[in-house]
Amino acid sequence: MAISAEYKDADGVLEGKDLEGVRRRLLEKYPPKVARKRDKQIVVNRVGEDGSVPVVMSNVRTVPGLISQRGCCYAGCKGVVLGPTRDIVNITHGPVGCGFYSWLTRRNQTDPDSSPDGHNFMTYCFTTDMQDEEIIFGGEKKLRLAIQEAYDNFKPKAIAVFSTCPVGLIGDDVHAVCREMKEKLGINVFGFSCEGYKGVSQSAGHHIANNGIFTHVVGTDDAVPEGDFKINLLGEYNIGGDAFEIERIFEACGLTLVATYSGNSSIEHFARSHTADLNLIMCHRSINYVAEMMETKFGLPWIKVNFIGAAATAKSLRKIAAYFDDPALSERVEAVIAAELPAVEAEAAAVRPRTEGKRAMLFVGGSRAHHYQELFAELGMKTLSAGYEFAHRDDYEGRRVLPDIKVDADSRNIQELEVHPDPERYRPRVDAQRAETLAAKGVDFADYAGMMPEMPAGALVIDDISHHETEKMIALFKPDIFCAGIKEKYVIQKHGIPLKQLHSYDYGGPYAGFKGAINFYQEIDRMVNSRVWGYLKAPWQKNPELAAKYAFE
Amino acid sequence: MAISAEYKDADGVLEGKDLEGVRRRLLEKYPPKVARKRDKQIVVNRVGEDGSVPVVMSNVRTVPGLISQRGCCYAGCKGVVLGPTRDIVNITHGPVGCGFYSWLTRRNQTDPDSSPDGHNFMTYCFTTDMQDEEIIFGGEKKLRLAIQEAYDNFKPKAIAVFSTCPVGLIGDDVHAVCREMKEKLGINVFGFSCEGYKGVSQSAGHHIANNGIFTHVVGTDDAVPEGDFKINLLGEYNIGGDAFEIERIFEACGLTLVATYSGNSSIEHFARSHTADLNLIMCHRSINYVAEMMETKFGLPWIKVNFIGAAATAKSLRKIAAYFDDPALSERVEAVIAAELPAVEAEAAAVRPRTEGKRAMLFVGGSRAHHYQELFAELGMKTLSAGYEFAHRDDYEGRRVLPDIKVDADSRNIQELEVHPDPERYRPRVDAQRAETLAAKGVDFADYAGMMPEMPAGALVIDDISHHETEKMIALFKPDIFCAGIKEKYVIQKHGIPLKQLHSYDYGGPYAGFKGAINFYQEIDRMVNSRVWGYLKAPWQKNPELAAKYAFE
Amino acid sequence: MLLRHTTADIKERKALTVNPAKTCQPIGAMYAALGIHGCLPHSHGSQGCYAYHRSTLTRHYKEPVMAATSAFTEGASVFGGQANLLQAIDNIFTVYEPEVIAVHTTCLSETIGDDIPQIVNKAKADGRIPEGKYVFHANTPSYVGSHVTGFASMTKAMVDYFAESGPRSRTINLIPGFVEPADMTEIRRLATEMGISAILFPDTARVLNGPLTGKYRMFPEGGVTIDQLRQSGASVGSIALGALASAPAGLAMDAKCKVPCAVLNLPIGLHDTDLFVDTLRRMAGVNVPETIDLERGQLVDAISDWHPYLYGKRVGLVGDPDQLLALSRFLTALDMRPVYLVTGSPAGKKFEEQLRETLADAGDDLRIAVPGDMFLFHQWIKERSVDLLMGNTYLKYIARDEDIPFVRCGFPILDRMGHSYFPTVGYRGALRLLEKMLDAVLDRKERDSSDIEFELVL
Amino acid sequence: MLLRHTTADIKERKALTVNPAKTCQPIGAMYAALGIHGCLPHSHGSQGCYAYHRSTLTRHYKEPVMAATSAFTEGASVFGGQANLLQAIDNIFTVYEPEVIAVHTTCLSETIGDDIPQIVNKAKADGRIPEGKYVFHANTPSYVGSHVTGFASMTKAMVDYFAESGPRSRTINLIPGFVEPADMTEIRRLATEMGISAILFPDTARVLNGPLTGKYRMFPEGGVTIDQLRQSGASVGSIALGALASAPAGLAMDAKCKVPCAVLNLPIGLHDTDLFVDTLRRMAGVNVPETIDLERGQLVDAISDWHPYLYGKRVGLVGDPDQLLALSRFLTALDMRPVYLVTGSPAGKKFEEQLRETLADAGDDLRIAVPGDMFLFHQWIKERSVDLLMGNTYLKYIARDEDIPFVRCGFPILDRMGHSYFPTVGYRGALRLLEKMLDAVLDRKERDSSDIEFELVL
Repeated sequence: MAISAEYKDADGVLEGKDLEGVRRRLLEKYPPKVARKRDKQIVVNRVGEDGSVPVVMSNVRTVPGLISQRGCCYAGCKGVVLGPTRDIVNITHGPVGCGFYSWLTRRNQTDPDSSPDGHNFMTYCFTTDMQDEEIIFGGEKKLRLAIQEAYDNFKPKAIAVFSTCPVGLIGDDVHAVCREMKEKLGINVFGFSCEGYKGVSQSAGHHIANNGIFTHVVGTDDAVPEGDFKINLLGEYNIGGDAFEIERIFEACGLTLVATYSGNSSIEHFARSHTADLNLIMCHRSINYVAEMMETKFGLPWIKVNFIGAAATAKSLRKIAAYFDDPALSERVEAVIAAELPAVEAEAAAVRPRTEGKRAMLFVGGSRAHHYQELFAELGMKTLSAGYEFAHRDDYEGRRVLPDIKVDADSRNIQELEVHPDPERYRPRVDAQRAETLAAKGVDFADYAGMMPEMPAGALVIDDISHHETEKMIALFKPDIFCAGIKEKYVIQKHGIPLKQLHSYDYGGPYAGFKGAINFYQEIDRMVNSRVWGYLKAPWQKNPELAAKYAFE
Repeated sequence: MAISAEYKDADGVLEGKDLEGVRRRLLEKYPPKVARKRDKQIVVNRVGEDGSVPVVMSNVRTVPGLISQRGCCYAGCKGVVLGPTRDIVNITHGPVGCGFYSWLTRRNQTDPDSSPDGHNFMTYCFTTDMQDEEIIFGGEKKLRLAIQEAYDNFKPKAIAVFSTCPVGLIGDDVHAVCREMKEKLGINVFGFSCEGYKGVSQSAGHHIANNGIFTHVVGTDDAVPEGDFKINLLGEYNIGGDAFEIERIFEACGLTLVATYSGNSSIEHFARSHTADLNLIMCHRSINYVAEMMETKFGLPWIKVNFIGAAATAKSLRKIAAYFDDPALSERVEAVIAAELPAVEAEAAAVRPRTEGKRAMLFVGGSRAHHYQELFAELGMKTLSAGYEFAHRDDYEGRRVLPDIKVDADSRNIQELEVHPDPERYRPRVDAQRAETLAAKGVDFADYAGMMPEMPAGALVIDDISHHETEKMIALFKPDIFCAGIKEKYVIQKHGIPLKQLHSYDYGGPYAGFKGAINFYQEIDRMVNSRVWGYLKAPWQKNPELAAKYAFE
Repeated sequence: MLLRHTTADIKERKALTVNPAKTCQPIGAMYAALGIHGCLPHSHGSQGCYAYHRSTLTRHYKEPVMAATSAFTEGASVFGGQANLLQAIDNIFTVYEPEVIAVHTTCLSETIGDDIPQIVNKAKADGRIPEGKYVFHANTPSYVGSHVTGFASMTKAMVDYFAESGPRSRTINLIPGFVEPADMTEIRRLATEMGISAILFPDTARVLNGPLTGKYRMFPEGGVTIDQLRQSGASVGSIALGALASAPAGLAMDAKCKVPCAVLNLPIGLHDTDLFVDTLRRMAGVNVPETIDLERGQLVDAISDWHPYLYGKRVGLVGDPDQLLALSRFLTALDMRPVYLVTGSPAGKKFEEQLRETLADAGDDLRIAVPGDMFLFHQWIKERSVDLLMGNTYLKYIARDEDIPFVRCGFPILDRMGHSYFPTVGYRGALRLLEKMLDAVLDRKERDSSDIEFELVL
Repeated sequence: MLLRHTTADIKERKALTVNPAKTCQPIGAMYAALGIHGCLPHSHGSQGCYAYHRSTLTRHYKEPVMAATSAFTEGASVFGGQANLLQAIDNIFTVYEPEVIAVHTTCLSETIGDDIPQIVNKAKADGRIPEGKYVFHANTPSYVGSHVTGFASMTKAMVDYFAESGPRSRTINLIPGFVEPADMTEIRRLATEMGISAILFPDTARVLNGPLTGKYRMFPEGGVTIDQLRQSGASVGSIALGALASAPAGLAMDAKCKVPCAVLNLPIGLHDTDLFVDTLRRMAGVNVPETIDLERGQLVDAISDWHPYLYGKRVGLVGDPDQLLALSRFLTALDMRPVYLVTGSPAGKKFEEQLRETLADAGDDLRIAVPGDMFLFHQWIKERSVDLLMGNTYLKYIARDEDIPFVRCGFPILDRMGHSYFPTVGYRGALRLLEKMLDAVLDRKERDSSDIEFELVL
């Protein structure tokens, strides 16, 4: 196969630079206290023979004033996890801004006509637009009325409420209001206490979202969908149509997708998702909580998959086939891979001469900074440095370090649900013996190896990178491409270096699956080879001397 | 009826001004020779008790350097008369410009799907794009090949060739080439020697076009269309859909339109137009030749009609009904008038308070300067001055002066075809006695009363108005609206006076018939009441003093 | 259909805002603060705020938008944000070295009741603010007003903190309002063309429409300097453009430094530009140069040329109050009919009266909601459509669903270029708006015309 | 279908031009002559010519276009037009009092062989030309070249008749080519911004984009004066923009007055504006000011921001040679692919080579016709369509039939506003072109996207 992850052959040193010197350059301007903290979040990768990697301090507070990429708890809860579900009326309870900013800005695509009722509220922004009188006298009354008005105007099957910063402070009992209105309206109404100040990043919001959806939705419908190989896809938000591409591949393979959390999703899918045979996790960070809880309550196992990159996609499909251990399925999966790969390989071969050896940096999210290294590798590009915006240590170092992670004060008050096996519906899909057999075949249940073991030694891992560190990294390495988000995009591009947004895909995509890989190759080719980066200097800046006046004769 | 032509009640004097003084102001700056000539083309209207009016010198050379509105012979032939026929490939033989300028610039609408073959070449410009080698060695060869290529590419049923200035000078025998190619291709191919320098205006081109179409097309198909009341409409070019509106009315009345010369026309209509019962002339100037020749050759009488203005439309319809003298037809015509007028009257009533008493000037064409006075009158507006761009004395003074018109050297060499009754197809539609009866009923065969008898005494009539005279008229009278063409439009508007284009209708229309009247009322309302004419001066121009600096405290 | 649940059936809503036509104060404050040279805006709240504001501003400007945050955690929310802000001030001056930090509050810090002046004073006392550098602030609770209020508050704070009385100079203060960087440049150009020396604040030109040179500058060339803000108290007069966005600063200047202030509409369109130029002229005691007469005359000429195509067109407008007022006046001057108008900002009765006065001739189907939301606006359209929509990018969902020509204007524009470089204020800006409206209307006319009616010349 | 007879079946044509991509010399000469202050263009031919030219120019500019004619009749065509021209000169100076009459010939007077200098001399001898006034001429046979040739010839005639050698001044001659009045203003502005005193000719700014003031001026404010033309012979150098439209005048200046001339592409797009500015800089020995660096940087910035949407787009272009060359260079710089190019002007082999060189990377489906016509161009499109069309208004028939996004540029534009006021030359002009192309491409993208793919942010 022509596509491989060549960066593993890298020399293990960041382009010959003194690695500690680089770290020093990133930290030297900080006040001592800040430098001490950041020191633990900036790590040179080493991979031990047992796959162990250095500790990366992560999921800790952002330093005030340092300018990080992070957003808030609300963004993780409403923006990331719940936002992509089309048929819930998501009401932001708070002043107008939070609802406004999270209105249609994440490119989660959805196909409402695939639901019988055709509901789609994703194009709408619902907010209680809290005014000062509610801050003073409380907002429950307004919330109650807002839920009623949402029901009267839209007749949804579910309404969710998201609290923003002041709500927690003024003490609105959102959950009580939701319970009351659920009773009154006879539809599912539930709330999320996802105030922006909770936790240290979006991550808190993911957890709260997971808890809420698990509590209020999962398992509320026991109808079992038809299909021999029933799976859920978790942590795939259908940015730019990624989920559609994955759905296409699943369908071709004969896999039945019960629910995606939460790209192209309907609340009804969640309700019966516990009836599936296997959970697949794409974005480990944002969704592993639901997977864990489903396993505990319903006996549904999960495996980590990755559909970013053609090789990764093929590998993930084979893992699924191995799990089901059905010759017909395996055959079909192999047939799909065989049918899809040639076009991908042809495109990679066409583009690679123009991308080979170029250098990337990735600072984004909780999984993309890892996954997209695959795609760059397929283009012959190496990743000099990477880091997550809101990940935890397990996302860097692998779930093996879970027992060692200390939960600090900021995360401690994010509720951990106590979940028990459902007396009626708990049904373990694999027994211990079979799990062992499967593990031997590479079906590593409930595991995520983390980003660092798959990165070369010497690569720099930076958690929650600051603007200052970003600037220094650019100055030190002048990478050929930088991956981050919209806030970073033009900062980087002012340097004459293209930035690929890996939240919004720069309004391109899909990049998942086989077709997505082709799209990505073409896009990276466009970006790193755009003529515009050669236009930065005017002729008179390149060549400022004045010719003799009569040079024109 | 609420609509009437009130200007006839005018006081007979141009707003109290000394009429000779006005004429003097127009002429005083001219060199004596020019002044003497223009003196005869600028006339104060007087209407004798017998309807006689003063002589207006017209259809004479434009003075070089004086800046007139006129175009050339080619424009009249190809641009005006032949251009609107959709299914002839009209090849301009000459350098590229003339074909280019007459390409789609006259807004003749056409409905190709009303012909079975759907041909429409009006969106195309065909030219031999003569180069210097053809000027030197002759262009016949290129023309011959061009006709062949036109045939090969487009397979039209007819090809017409139009000669521009140099063709006549270098002596290309266009007609011989056309005859030869007609023979060869087996389709109708015919030429027009309409070089730009012929005659003194577009008028020569109309005549040449009339001759050509009569010679090469009219009467070549004896199939008689079905219908009880068969008419041709002559001198209606379907600018902005005028002909469509008239067609609509005809159809409602039960009249069968055999051919329109030449709006929304097909060459096949011309070929059998001699089978109609009556010719109706809209634009007397451009088309009366064909009507005359058809009468002589086929016995088809003609009457002058006018569908500009609701009252005029009703009057013309009644004249047609009178001609056919059929009770059912008359009844239907009256029913149509009764059905259509209320909407027109309502619109006039709505608009009139905003247009009443406003003053217009019209300098355009060979019939519109007359016809549109009707519409202005229906708005309560008076026409201070009017004149034609390329008319002859009969258009001003009425056909009664035809015997007195002396043909000068410039017009003498525009061929007058010698036409005789067709031995087989001559069929007089009315005998002398019936003609007399009909005349008594107002069906005035072969007559046009001219513009001036219908204008108030004291109005100024100016033939072929110059830019200088236009300027003077504007300065002297500051009319509320001025009607002319695109070349004049912005000159007038720079004065802060709206100009209505009566060639292109400013891309509006239709203005003919009943619906057209409504359109026109609305358009004139818009124009004379547009807020923009009040914006000409800035506040600091109206009120230039500086306020004290502390007026803002 | 993108907004498939919207129907013409209007039910009264008192509590639920659907598809807001505004956003919150802090983003406006952040934008205004970026119009000071060497300034780092600072969001005193949880880090989601600044992330959202920076993202939205970046999507609109396609430029770096730098700001910092106090990054409240739950602890700070309970115990107050003083420690966070002090730490932030220290870190910012140490690491990023701005000339000035402009702190704005958020719903969170306002609900807690953090006392910013007190914290800043402490920072000063603690030596966290280097000599010659500044920290100033505006209170911008998200639950009051809108992004326009935030802009106005931060602009007023510039006066409150920095303007100093002094011997009258010949300078005029121009307070441009919540407009584009290109608009600020154009407002300045008009004054310069008249020979007037102006202090324009805030001034985001070259900050949010800067060049690509391969060299990133965290603090770009543009922006009003603190020195200029200080001197603004000695100016001959102030012109505050837009009652909502600029009047508070202009009136504060008057109150604080006795600099008289004229509050005008935004100079969008012929008449409001006339008023601006004429006010400038009278305030500065200068003549209007021919170059401006020419620009004006060209605009009037173009209006007269293209009048037939815009005449009588029914327009639906969503935007900020100052924009709505000026645009309504311009459209009315074009003989167009703005019939549905919505702003999300609670702009008050006086504003609504002015708007209704401006639109007195708009016809009997005039509907105005102050404040209203885009859902209501869309419902009006469902009832009876319009010929043209004007407003921010979110309107495109309505434009598509209802098949209505659409001109993007206002904030935010997230999906087209142009607003960063070409002004809509001034006579040139009015020409641009005219062109945009004509393109929209004529493209539609041509799309909808039959082959028979299709025209070469217009 | 508007052009229902056009098919992909291309048959060789040698004699028949269908849907020309050019028009005749005299209209170009008339346009150029309008760029002299106080000048009345005069068409020595039959009156149809000037009527057509005035009409076409008026439709494009929506402004008065004044000119006179010799109004040939059949007699004049046989016996020569001397009497007509003499009479015209007399009448024009008596009635309209221009400073100068610019006579251009037509196919008619050229075929006859009228000797204009001899006639003008006779007019002078007869005292028909008032003291201090001028009659000059250009030969512009319609059967040679195109409207561009006519423009070039009339511009060259300005040099031939008026330029005088003299002690070298510090002035630079700018010959802007067949561009819009707004472009001429922008070309001058760039020079002024650099502190360079320029004589720009012809200069139709304020002649063909004048104000509406209620006062009509037959000879508007704009235009190069005869005095300036006289002084142009003493300039430091000339920059002729466009080899077809401007080089003849520039080279004539060099030959006549030894003023060295640089012939450049039209300054459309980044690189050709760079070249223009750099040439100006070197010729005048000045530094490029930061204001121009900023404009340039903003353009580069916008290109980088919007690159994804234009990248790889296949474009069909119809236009004048100078425009085609500069536009091709600009589009290529944007990573777009101009694939079909037609000009009606017989611009010669060298031009075609330059064009092919510019488009060396355009891909293997490049088709160029010099000269060609729009029918052929349309046939190429029938065979394989493009993503974008650029050219004059006539292209809209193809755009509609083939459903292709369309950006109007070049001459004539008969159906939209904007070209009179907003330049397409210079960095600002390039931004405008960028915006126009993006609007066209993005509007189409959004029209064609499904509801699912429809995007808020781009």
